[in-house]
Order: sequence, then C-alpha cells, then structure tokens
Amino acid sequence: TALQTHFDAVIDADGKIEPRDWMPDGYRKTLVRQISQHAHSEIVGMLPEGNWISRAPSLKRKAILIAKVQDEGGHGLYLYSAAETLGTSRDQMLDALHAGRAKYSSIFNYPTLNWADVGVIGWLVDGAAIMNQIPLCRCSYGPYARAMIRVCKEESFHQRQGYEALLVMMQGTAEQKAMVQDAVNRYWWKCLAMFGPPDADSPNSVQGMRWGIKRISNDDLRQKFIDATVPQAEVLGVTLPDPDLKWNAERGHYDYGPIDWDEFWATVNGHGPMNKERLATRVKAHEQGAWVREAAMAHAAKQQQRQQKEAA
Amino acid sequence: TALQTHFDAVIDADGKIEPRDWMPDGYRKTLVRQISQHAHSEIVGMLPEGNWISRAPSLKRKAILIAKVQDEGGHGLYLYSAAETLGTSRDQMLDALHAGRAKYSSIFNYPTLNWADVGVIGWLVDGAAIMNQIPLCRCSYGPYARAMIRVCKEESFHQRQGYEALLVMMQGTAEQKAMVQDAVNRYWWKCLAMFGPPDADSPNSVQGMRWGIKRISNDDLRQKFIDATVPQAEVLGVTLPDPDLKWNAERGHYDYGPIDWDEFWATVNGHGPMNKERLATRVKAHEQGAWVREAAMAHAAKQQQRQQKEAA
Amino acid sequence: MHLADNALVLGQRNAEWCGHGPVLEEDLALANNSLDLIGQARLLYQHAASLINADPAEALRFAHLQGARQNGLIAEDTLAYFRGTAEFRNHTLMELPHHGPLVGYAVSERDYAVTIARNFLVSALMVLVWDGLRASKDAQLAAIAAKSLKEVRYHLRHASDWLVRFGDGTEESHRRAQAAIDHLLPYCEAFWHPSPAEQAAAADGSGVDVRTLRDHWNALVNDTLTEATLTRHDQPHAGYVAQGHVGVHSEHLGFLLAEMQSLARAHPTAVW
Amino acid sequence: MHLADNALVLGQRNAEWCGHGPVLEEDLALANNSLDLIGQARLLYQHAASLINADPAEALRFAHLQGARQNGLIAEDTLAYFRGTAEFRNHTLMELPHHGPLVGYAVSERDYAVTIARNFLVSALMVLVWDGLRASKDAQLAAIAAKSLKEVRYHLRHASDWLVRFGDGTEESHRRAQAAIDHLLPYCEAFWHPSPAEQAAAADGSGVDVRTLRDHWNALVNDTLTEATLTRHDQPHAGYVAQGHVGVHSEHLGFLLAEMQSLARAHPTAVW
Repeated sequence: TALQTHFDAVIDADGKIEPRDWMPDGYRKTLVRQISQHAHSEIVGMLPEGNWISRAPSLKRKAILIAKVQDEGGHGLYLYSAAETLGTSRDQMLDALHAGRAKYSSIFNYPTLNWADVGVIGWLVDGAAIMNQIPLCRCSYGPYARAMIRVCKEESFHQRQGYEALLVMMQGTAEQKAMVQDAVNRYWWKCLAMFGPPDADSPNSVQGMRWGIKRISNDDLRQKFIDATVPQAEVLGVTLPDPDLKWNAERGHYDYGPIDWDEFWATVNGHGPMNKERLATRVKAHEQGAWVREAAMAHAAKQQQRQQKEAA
Repeated sequence: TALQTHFDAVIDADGKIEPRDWMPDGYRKTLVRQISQHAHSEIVGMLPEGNWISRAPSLKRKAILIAKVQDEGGHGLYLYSAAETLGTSRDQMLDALHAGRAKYSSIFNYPTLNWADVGVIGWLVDGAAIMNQIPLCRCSYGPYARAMIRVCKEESFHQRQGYEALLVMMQGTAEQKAMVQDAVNRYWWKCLAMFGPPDADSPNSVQGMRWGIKRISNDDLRQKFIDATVPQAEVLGVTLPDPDLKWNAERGHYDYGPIDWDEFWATVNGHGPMNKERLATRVKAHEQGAWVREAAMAHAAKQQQRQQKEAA
Repeated sequence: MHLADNALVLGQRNAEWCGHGPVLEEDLALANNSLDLIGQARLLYQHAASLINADPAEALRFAHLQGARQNGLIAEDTLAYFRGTAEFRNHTLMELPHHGPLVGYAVSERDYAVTIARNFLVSALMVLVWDGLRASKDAQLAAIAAKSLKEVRYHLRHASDWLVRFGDGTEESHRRAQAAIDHLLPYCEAFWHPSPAEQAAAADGSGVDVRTLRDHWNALVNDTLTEATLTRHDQPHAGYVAQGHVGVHSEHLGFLLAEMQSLARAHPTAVW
Repeated sequence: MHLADNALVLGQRNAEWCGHGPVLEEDLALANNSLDLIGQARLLYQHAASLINADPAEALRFAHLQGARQNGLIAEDTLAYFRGTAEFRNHTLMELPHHGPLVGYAVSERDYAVTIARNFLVSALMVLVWDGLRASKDAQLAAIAAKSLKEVRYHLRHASDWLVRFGDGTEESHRRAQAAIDHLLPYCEAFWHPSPAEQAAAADGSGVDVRTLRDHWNALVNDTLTEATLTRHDQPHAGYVAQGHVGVHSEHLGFLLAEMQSLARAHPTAVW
C-alpha cells in the first residue's frame, strides 16, 4: 500500500516516524513492548538502589542517591509518555507489569547487598544500559528517540557518579575495597547477560534492525561494553571475575569466558533470587496507593462540578 | 446476714476468702478491678522493655531481657486466671482494656529511650511495684494472694537483675554512665507517683484496708521505697534528681521534694507521652491476631465433630 | 542544630517512600522534598560544624564525636552520623513513622495521609521560620533561609493541595486525613515551647522567636483545614508537650538513627 | 558458625513478636522459642570463639573483629555483634521478615502464618541435624546437640500443631498458611546444598551430611502438610537456590543486623 511504501521510505532514509504517521501493527506492538519494558525497568530499578537510601554512609552520598533514584522515576515517566503516544495508556502498561505479562530488565531481580552495589549499579549496570540505549537515540520512532536522548544523557552522568563513588571506596579501608570487589563479583556476569542472548539465538533482532529500532547486535554491544570496561576496572583496581578475560591482539578485542545462560533464562522466567519480591513490592505500592488516586479523582470531579455550577 | 457475718469473721481473723465463698459485691468488684488492672499492667508493661529486645547490646542481656518480658506475660496470665475465679472472663477484661474502660499502671505511658531504661525499670519500677505488691501476698482473697507470692518472687529477681545491669554500666564508659543517669532522671519522679496520691487524697484506701485488700497506706509505702532506694543509688553512683532529698534523723526517714501530681493525673487521664501508642499497639495486636484465634477455634470444633462421628 | 536535625530526620522519613509511593509522580515529589531537606540539613550542619570548630568550648563539648572527622575537625557527617539519639534536637513530630500512634517496635503499613499531614503542618511552620530567618544577623543562616524559603513554599503548596484532595475526596481519604491530623496536631504544641537554645538564638538576633509566629501558623493551618473540610480538635491544648527539641524523643528516633547511622558507624574512619 | 548464625537470626526474628502476639500464650511461646535459640547461639559462639582463639590461622582470619573482645580474645559477642552481613552464614530462610515476598526496605504487617510455617520447616530440619550431631566427634558440639534436640522437638511440636490448626481451620487461615508455605519452601532447597564449611565438618566427623537427612525431612514435612490439608507445590525444584549459608544473603539481613548491632557497635569497648 501507499502507506506502507511511505513508511518504508522514511525508515530507509533514516527519517523519523511520528505518532500521527501510519505504521505497521508489528512495528507499533514491538515499540510498545520495548518502551513499556524499558519504563518498567526504570520503575522496578528504583527498588534495588532505593534499598540503600536510608543507610547511605554520608549525607552527600544520600543526596546523590536520592537524586539518582528520582531520575530513574523521571525516566519511567517520560518513557510511559512516549509509549502512550502509541495508543496504550499507563494504566494498561502497569496492569501488564503487575499481572506478570510485561517484563522488566532481569538485572533488577538480584539483591543489593552492600553499599558498593549502588556504585557498581551505576558503573556497570547503567554502563551496560547506556551501551544498549545509545543506538536507540537514533531509533526510527521520534518520541522514543527523543526520550532516549534525555535518558542517555542522565544515565551517563549516573555512570560517572557510580564510578567516582567506587574510586573513593577503593582508596579507603580494606573493608571498603572488599565491598567493591564483592559487588563486582556478583554483578559482572549479570551485566554481560544484559545485552541479551548471543546473536545466533536472538530471533527478534533481524526485524528490529530492519525497522530501525535495533541498530547494533547483542554480541557487538557486549564486546563494546567489555572493551570499554576492562581498562576502567584496572584503573579502579578491581578484578573482573573471569579467568578467561584477556586482550586478543588479533581481534583487537578482549576475549571472555562463557556466560551462564541457564541462570539468565531461569531468572528471566521468574526463578531469580528476587523476582517475586520486586514485583510484589510494586503491586503492593500500587494497591495501597489506590485510595490516594481515588481521592484525587473524586476531588477533581467535585471541583469540576462546583465550577460548572458557578458557570451555570 | 449470716454470709456477711461469716465473711467479716474470716477477714477479721486474717483468713482467706476462696472463689466459692460468698463475698460482698463491692469486694468482688474491687478485686476484679484491681487484679485485672494489675494483669493489664503486666501485658502493657511488656512493651516498654520489649522495645529494646532487638537492640540488646550483648547476647546475655538479650536473653535476660526476653526472659523477663516473658515472665511479665506469665504474670499477666495467672493474674487473669485469678480474676477469672471471680466470674469475669479474660475476653471481658481485655475488652475493657481495649475500650479504655480499664486502666493499667501509668508508668508504662513513658517511653524507653535508652538501654539503661531497661535496667532502671528493673531497679526502680519493679522495685516500687514490689513495695506495692508484697502486702498483697497477704491479701484476703486466696487466689490473688497466691498469685502475688509467685509474682513478687519473680519481680524481686528482676529487680536484682536490673540493678546488677546498672552496676555494670556504671563501671563502664562515660556514655554508659550518662545513659544510666539520664534514665534515672526520667524515671525517678514517675516511680514515686506509682504509689498513688497522698493518703489525704486517696478515697479508695479505707475500704480496701477494711477488706484486707490494701494493707499499707500510699505515703507509707512511698517512704519505705525512698528509704530503701537512696542507699542503693549511692552504691550505684547516680544522683536522684531531687534537691530536697536528705536524711531526716528526727523522722528516721529521708525527706523528699513535692511530686508533680498535675503531670501524674494528666498521664493517668490519657495525656501522657505514650498513652495512645501503648493502647493502640495492644488493640492492633489483638485485632490482627483475630484470625489466629478463630483458626484455633474452628480447628478445635472440627476435631470435636470428627471425634463425635467416630464415637457414633 | 535544631533546624538541621529537623530537616535531616524529616528528609530521612520522606525518602522512605521512594519506590513505594501511591503514584509515580508522588515518588518523585517526595524524593524532591527529601532532597531539599537533606540539602538544607547539609548546609546547616556545615555551618554548625564551622561554628563548633572555631569555638574551643564548643569543640570540647563535641569532643566525644570522633567519626567522619575531616583533618581532625567536626564535619557535617560527624554531626549527622555519630551523635546519639538524645543528642538530636529535632521536634518529635519529625521522627514519627508514616502511620498512626504505635510503640517504637511495632510495624504497620505506611499511611500517605500521615505523610501529607505532617508535611503540611511542618511546612506551614517552616515557611514562617525561614521567612523570619532571612533577617538573621548570622549572614550564613540568612542565606540558607532565603534558599530554604523557596523550597518550603513549594512543599507547603504540595502538601496543602493533597490535604485538600484527601479531606474533600472520598470517605476513606477524609477519614484517613482527619485521623492523621488528630494524631499529629498535639505534637505541634512543642513548636511554641522553644528550647533554651532556640530562645538564646532569638535573643541574640540570630534566630526568631517562634512564639510570635503562632497566630500566623494557626491562620495558615485553619484556612487549609477548612478548605479540606477537616476539623481541628486540639483546642484548647491539654496534655503532654513533646520534647524532642530538648533531646527527649519518642521511641521511634532510636530506630530511625540505628538504620541511618549503621553503615557510617561500622566504618567510622572511612571516607565515602 | 552456620548453626550459631541460624539460631541467632531466627531467635532475633521470633522475638519480634514479643508484645505483639495474636494471643498472650503465643507471646510466651515465641519468647520461649527465641530464648532457646539465643541460648543455643551463645553456646555455639562460645565454642567457635574458643576454637578460633586456639588456632593462630583462624585468629588471624578474624583479626579485623575488634569489638566486645575479652582480654583481647574473640568472645561470643564479638562474633554476634561485630561481623558484617556478608560474614554471616545463616540460611536465607532465617532472616526473612514475618510477611510475604517483598524487597528489603518495604514495610508490611507481620503474618503469624509465615512465622509458624518457617518455624515448622526449620524445626523439622534441626530435629534431624541435632539428632545427628549428638554423635559428633566434637564432644562440645555433641553436648550442645543433646541439649538443643530437646528444645527443638518442642519447637517442632508447637509449629506443627499450629500449622495444622491453620491449614484445617478457617478459610483465611488456610489461605495464609498455604501462601506462607509456598513462599518459604523454595528457600529450603538450600538445606541440601551444604556450604564448603558444612561439607568439611561432615567429612571430618564433627558435622553431619545434611543431604542424608533429606528423605526424612521430606517425610516429616509431608506428613504434617497432609494433616494440615496443605499442598506442596515445590516439586520438582526449579530455580534459584538461596545462598545465605555461603554469605550471599537477601536484602533483609542487612536491616536485621543494623538494628541488632546498633547499640553494641556504638560502644565497641563497652562491657554490658
């Protein structure tokens, strides 16, 4: 059809699709799935770091952490807005999350067990997320691309803050250094898995590439992340927990050991250490907030009635 | 009547009234009020000390504290039982407590703010309670007198434990000593008030004396407590917060300053720092435990039904 | 120190909602509120620390605080993380948990009505206090006041708006808001019983005499309560006046500080 | 240390009910349970401390623990109050709060069904473990086992009785008990994945090989669940195995220890 032809032409020209433009159903569905999943990840992702706000070891770090978690909530807000431009409401997306139909990043199904986890989430988890997200700033869907530009900017800031916090800790006491190493040991492999299954096993990728939603393959992003991170780890003075990790001059990249995909899939499929806890916490917050939302609506309705009466 | 005459004779002979004996309504009512109030005090009194179980500074002190709070619950149990022999059920007594009709010792309407409060409650609060209670071991109502013998024995043990804990703290760091002094400052005057208003203002006492329920007057007990406590405070090395406190060789007693009865009555009448908190906590525990009690009853009923079926 | 402790303890409480708010926008609003308060606390502690370090008598009074010092001197985190419960000077109102009256070691669901009602009652006071402190003869404090006034005006607006929504919303929200106000109002009586330190500051021109603000506060509070169709039951006041600001707290502050200070105290010499 | 930490952490949890129980008799029963567990923990820590103090390599491994020492030596409170979260070796099951699955800083009402279900699952294990440990070649441990076995038999009886009452009681109690069992059973999988320390103890005859107890435990658990008309959904097991016993805990232990250790850590040199 003419609509499809126009859509294809925009995509091929690396142009932007906007909310009022025609788009194929599959494109719309894929985008809603991906954007809402991303939004959910921001919201669920508030919990692991939020876990340390009350115990942050200095007022400065407490303020930085609150601001960061607040930013994540903000990202969630404008990602939900971007998804709403595709015709799905925030309530619908939240229902899908709470019913377990929608996913969020599996990395948040692991607990935050010491203060260094906060820094490591900034450095490695946000670092991996940025690798995944930078290409999305050039995504073919306009509102998503624009949201991602803002998200990436803030995430880069968070990543630097996380790394800086770890640098300070690594210059500190033996216990502080041990915390950082412990956190890196627990998060390193989970971060590598964040880029998704190897290209050979990643069926969604081809269509995503065609549509200009996905731009770089999982394995390429993962390699890029590793190559960028290893020197940072050396500066920091931590050991990445992979005996196979070494520079391969021939490839011009770091080689790395095998990822435990069984563990990854078990967690994605609900059997991680905190899947139930994360979701139940979100559901509980939503349910216990119902009376607040109802009060706001009831009051707004009363206000409107009163205004209409005055106008009449 | 003959019944009344017999009753009076038993009382006059310092004998014991037992549950099946005839007794005047006023005697019964007074006893139910007093015993249930005492039982409620034990139960509510679990809360101020329970507040420190989770933070006890050594495992030994944690064990001692749990055992003590458990003992208080135990006292509550057998005092409720003693009161039940007078024809009032535990549920009725709890309802009266939860509805605010029944009182408990006003001393528990103050918060426990540092670890030394636990020791001071043992030393001074239990100490004052024992002064009040020892005469009750000779009370004319048999079940109450027997319960009080056991209670007093255990309370004396608690009082020695509390004093011993304070002795250890007073040999410790400057902060530990400051905690003890702070706790004594907050509790001293409240403990003096525990003996009740001055004899001149204490209308219930005369009839209580006549019935062999009350044996020593408020002021006499208070003086006895002060005389016993001042030397203990000296050994401990704390200052009792009363500039007027000094030995009066003529009276053979310690003189002491005026008690703030306005504050006492305000607290008794519901305006202390924790009246609402203490009662609401008990009510909440009771309400949230309803399903547990119902389950136990439902199961017992099912069991009985099954046994009857088998028997049939 | 009273102002700093107020800000820190309330900031700590409000941050508890982060990730658990009734709607995402409120997570952000409370985080924002908490950030403002912790920012205020930091400025105030830094100022207090510099005053303490400059005065040998004061330095001696705080000599027992050894954690988180910088070059041997008291720093903001020394004051926030290494003072004991009885050394805090915040109003008791700030430290109460987000639920109705219960003892210190009880647990209960959080009630957003309590959160909003407290923020309302506190912000109504602090709008007046910061406004007055802009004229403090302590220039540093006057500058902090000017900055804080802008922030707390927003807090008051946010809390008032929600209190009106609750009071004039559903039956449940009205009931919760009324219960929250009934629970919290008696703690406000302490506002008008300034500590010796507050009185000294008012006398020397660095502080304000809070008692002069009472009528204005009453008017602010009564206006919003009326709009929210809520009733004020606390007049005339009879009963216990909370004493957190002179160091005699509720059972709740100890738990709040135990958690807040746990990591810092486990590593007293660490730099973060 | 694994046994001691199990006892202490569960004892700490169960004591939280003290003053808040559903009926006075249960306040006393839980306090009694907690007292037994803390008593066991004390004996085990004392024993561990004497082993550590007698072995220079071990003493070095614990050299960073400086609090609550006695004459410079590690004491029971040094181990209980001055180790960090990751140094604890209790099963994750012990540290979970008395409610369903939620993140570490969530708050929720306590659910007595969770308390009872955990005590049931743990006691069923410990009856077997202590029974086996009576034959430990470590005479001290064998003596502790003999004492503890009597106590835990009573705990198992108490928890089983209540679990049956709940399962075969009202609709609500059945629903709560089933939810509690569903929530907690997966954490029991960790019982059968002994830590290197547990394996070494089993190998040298001081410990037991827990894997040999699995069938017996299953039989104990299944019998009571059947009587309670509750269903076991965890077979075959698929998913994450909790790792508290090798030091990787849930988010809950950090909060439990922050509170438990707060006072002791604020005064590391104090004697109580």
